[in-house]
Amino acid sequence: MTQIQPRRNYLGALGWIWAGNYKLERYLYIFHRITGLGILLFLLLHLVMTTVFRVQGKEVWEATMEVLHNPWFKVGEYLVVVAFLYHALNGLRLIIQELGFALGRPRPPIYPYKDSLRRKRYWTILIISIVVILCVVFFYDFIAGGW
Amino acid sequence: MDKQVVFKVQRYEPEADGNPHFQEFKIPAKRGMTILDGLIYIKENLDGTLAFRSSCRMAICGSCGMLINNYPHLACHTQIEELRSDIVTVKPLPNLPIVKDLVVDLIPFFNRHKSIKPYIIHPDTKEMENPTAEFVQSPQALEALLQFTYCVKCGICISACPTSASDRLFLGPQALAQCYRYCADTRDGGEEERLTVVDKDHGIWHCHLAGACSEACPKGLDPALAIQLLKRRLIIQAIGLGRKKQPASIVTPPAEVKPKIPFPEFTAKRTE
Amino acid sequence: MRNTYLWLAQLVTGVLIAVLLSIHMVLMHLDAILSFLGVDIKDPTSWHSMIERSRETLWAGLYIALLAIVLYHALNGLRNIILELAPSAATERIITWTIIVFGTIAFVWGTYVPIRLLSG
Amino acid sequence: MTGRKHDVVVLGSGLAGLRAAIEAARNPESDVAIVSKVQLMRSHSVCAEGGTAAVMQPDEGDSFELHAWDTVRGADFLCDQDVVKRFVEEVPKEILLLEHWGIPWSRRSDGRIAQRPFGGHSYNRAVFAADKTGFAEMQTLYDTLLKYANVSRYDECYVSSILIEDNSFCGVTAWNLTSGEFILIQGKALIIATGGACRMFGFTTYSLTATGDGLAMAYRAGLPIKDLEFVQFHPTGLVPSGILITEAARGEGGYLLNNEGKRFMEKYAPSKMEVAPRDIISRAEITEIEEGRGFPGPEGLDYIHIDLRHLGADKINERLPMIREVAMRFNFIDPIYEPIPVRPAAHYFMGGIHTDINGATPMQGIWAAGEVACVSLHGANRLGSNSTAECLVWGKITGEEAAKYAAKHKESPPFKETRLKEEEARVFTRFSSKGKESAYRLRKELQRIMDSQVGVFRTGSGLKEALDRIQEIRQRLPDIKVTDRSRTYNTDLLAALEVENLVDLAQIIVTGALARTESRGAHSRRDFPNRNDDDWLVHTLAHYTPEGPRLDYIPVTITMWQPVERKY
Ligand SMILES: Cc1cc2nc3c(=O)[nH]c(=O)nc-3n(C[C@H](O)[C@H](O)[C@H](O)COP(=O)(O)OP(=O)(O)OC[C@H]3O[C@@H](n4cnc5c(N)ncnc54)[C@H](O)[C@@H]3O)c2cc1C
Ligand code: HEM
Ligand code: SF4
Ligand code: F3S
Ligand code: FES
Repeated sequence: MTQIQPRRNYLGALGWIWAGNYKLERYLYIFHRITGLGILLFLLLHLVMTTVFRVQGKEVWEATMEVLHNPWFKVGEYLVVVAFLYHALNGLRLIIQELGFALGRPRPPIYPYKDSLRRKRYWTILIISIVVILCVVFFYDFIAGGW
Repeated sequence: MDKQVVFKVQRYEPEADGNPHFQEFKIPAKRGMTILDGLIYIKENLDGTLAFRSSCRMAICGSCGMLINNYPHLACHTQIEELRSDIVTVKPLPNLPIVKDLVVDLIPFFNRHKSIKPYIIHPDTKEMENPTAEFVQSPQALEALLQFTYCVKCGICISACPTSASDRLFLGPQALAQCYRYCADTRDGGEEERLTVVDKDHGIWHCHLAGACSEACPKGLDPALAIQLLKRRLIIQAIGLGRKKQPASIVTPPAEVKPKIPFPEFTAKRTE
Repeated sequence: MRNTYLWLAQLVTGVLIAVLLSIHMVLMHLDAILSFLGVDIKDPTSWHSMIERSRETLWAGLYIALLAIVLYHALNGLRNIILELAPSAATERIITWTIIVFGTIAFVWGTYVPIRLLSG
Repeated sequence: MTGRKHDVVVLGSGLAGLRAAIEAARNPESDVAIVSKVQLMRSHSVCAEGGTAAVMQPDEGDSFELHAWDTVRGADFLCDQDVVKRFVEEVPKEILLLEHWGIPWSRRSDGRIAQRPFGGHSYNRAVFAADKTGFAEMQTLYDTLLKYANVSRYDECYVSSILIEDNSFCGVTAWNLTSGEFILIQGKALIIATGGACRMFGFTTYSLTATGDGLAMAYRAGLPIKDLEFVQFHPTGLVPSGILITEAARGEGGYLLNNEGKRFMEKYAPSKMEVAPRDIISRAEITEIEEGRGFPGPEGLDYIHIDLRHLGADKINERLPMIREVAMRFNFIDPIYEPIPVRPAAHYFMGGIHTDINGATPMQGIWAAGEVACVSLHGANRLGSNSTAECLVWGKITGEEAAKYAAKHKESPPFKETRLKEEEARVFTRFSSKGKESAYRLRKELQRIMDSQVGVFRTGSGLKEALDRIQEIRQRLPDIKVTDRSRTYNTDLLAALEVENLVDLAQIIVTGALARTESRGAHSRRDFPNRNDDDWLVHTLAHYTPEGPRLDYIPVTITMWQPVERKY
């Protein structure tokens, strides 16, 4: 008799984004990943820009800056700022919590169960509100700076 | 709550060589009926070929984990009523290979649990082989690990964890939490051995605190917390602040002995 | 302990980036708000102020450090993500080396130019 | 596949099986195999809740003698007293071993192991881990077993028969559910630890997988079965699911109330009240219900209440967390605010495979331990928390004995290839897809008859009727229809095989019960309400014959106490 192999059933990278009806932290995680990669992309572009255009001299540089003041680039830049803010603040939370702080102590579970992350949800709420506030501040700046 | 509920069950027959597909069953649901009861009803009355695991039907053996309406849970621990829907989709747990229908292969998962040395490692081997007295452990010390001993090894956290979704080699929340459980035990002296196991590629650092494991765990464990506490131990060791733990010692015999409680009266006691 | 050190570095660089990049971002983008608060930093993106900054050792040093730190942080993060796709051990090694080489090139590229301008 | 030859084969991975496997594996020479029809740590033993009895505090008033006396009196004197003596002396060592292996025993504030009161014990003797004692023990044993490299595990292998040649063991045949293979596992020594068979009752605390396969297999292989008519009914099975509300709920101070709100136990066992032995409380409950002081329940499951409200939220959450979870989850009742509906549920088989004090069966190379065995420790009624203790003690003893035996015998006994083929054919081709009977329906019929006639109270006429019905069900067995024709994880076929086992065992129970014309412990006949020590202070032995069990009797060993009237 030939041996039947169990069928593979991994969700794969899709499972990072959505695997079920989960709540907040699961999505904070994937946003952290997406923003991280997003800023990385920006960093590379930024690097190319600030070097390539710089070596070509003052005219080219100023022409580029002119282009960059175009509203569409501004919006892109704004998104990078938001992503960065989110990644930075959530990153700080991760650093604190992954070192085992601000999660509480393990206690015997009492039905109905509440895990530590849910008990400490005000952390995540805090981050989200700070991000929102800072976004508004930046947004103001974009408007004041002229689109 | 007497009503008809439709169960959409994912079927997969390995010997027929087909692909997983859904089959629908209509079930009369009563108040107090669990998903497992529903599946048993299907098996006994509608289609005997349906395969699923179950044993204790009281949420303690860990056999019946499955994906119910896109949320992993124990079938015997989910009331049909609380789903508040007339259609229930039941699928095998993701991130684990499927054997048949709702049965998944957990052997690799057990092996990962085994790899973190889930047993007490104590330097005093003589005492370990032939105990003379109990180790002292305060209720507070017990509390620090108690919840992690409640793990029923159901694999639900694996199907919730995003890292496990793509990384087949990832140790997974269950094994990591058990690693913490044994390291945190005051009776244990095997922390160093265990830390080298979790600190490797596809090890503990691929946990990004997504927290889905804690959210989904049907027994109220908080593997996410255990993993972070374990990370703290690793970092402390890495920057050289770790102190070697002294495993607990046995109780000293009590100074005074209370009198035996009086023996109840009975008839003729024979001499031996 | 290798992985632990890698992550520890990720953590430390994360904190450093938070500090350094905040300074950078505030200077670059919050000029309106800063001037509202009474601090005038002129137009930060103009050619003049940029060259000015890259001539000052403090600023230049800061930017070079920031670049190194960010590159480590981001590329190590990227590597972690790729490793989670569970490739074979061989591909894993290739990935690691590609990332190291890429990082070095990016770092040299990003520092060479400012230094040339500095001396030029 | 190779390597299917082992020294010691352990059948079943409950508490007894795991403990035996560890003990055998502690001898690094021996090659141990552990076979279970579920994954190793899923065995029924995880359901055990309340505690494990052991004399842990001899310095504070407890003594071996007292534990022994409680056990003997609880057993209604049908136990072998030399066995009891050995038992009480061995358990504390097992508790300490488990403690060293990392079990989370609940602790007192001074760091020592805590103990709680339990039914029929005259000292707070049950060592416990909240209300998940069996679960904690199982996990600890399972984890510890992982330490040993000389153990091969066969998860989800359904053992279909025990092969015996010339009165000595030579192997077992097993069907690997996940891969579909049918295999032979050869060995020099066998330890049977396959647990009880309470699933023949409809209202039971037992897991769905507790179908007594090992017991039936051993019976068919020619091993005598002892005292099977003694079936314990636990006073507090949750209505309607049968999930156990642990005895610890009463040990911690819960009240049993009838519909007048009265603690009715003061009528039946005034000195012990709710912590009297189980047979007494179960009878009291049924009497209350029959006399109209119960609550009407679904499908005839009338019930009474167990009330924990006065214990307070803290104590319930600390000591009985699972009870609360179960009540809330399955009955939508929070025990902190409401009483829980309960009634007696089939809970334990005092009887089992006949063994001597070492757990050895009459066959060469076969041992039995745990619930499947009957070393005659529990007699006619088991005390709460004595059975997990028994599993540990005889798990250890048999593990040790079997390893010793295997070391002495160099060669595994020869066996005929053809028997494997025959057995394979028997398992897979016996039931066709064209049959007319449903295994599930037959099981339900069996359960109905057992529930109604072989319950807490029995009568001669009821038992006779039950015997006839069982005989009839037996005749319908070959006509079972198995729709699933595959070999991988065919639970349809499994159910059919299990029903067959249940029916065989039910027949032994009823035959034994019909013959025993007295009331003793858990066996309570309405037509013979008194204990009869002159005629019936004997163990029943049932031997297999194709027509049905043949009974004979052996005497009870009495070394310390002569029987006296049993009063609480
Ligand atoms: C709800 C509940 C609560 C309890 N609470 C307590 C308590 O508080 N204190 C106490 O002392 N006792 C208690 N008991 C009793 C005690 O749990 C059992 O007597 C004990 O666990 C039996 O253990 P075991 O090892 O003999 O068998 P089990 O745990 O039943 O194990 C049987 C094993 O045999 C295997 N098996 C069966 N058939 C086959 C086959 N054909 N092929 C292969 N493998 C097979 C099974 O897979 C399983 O691994 C309780 C029982 C119940 C039901
Ligand atoms: C502002 C300061 C920053 C902080 C505090 C920070 C913090 C962190 C932390 C703690 C992690 C690890 C998360 C984990 O795996 O658990 C991380 C991952 C990562 N970071 Fe940052 N970071 C910062 C800035 C940046 C920047 C500027 C970039 C890109 C250029 C970046 C790119 C990444 C990437 C790609 C990852 C991997 C993401 C993942 O594995 O999911 N980070 N960051
Ligand atoms: S940690 Fe929870 S979800 Fe994971 S295996 Fe254990 S009990 Fe299941
Ligand atoms: S879900 Fe996975 S990422 Fe970590 S916190 Fe849990 S293990
Ligand atoms: S059947 Fe045991 S956990 Fe569901």
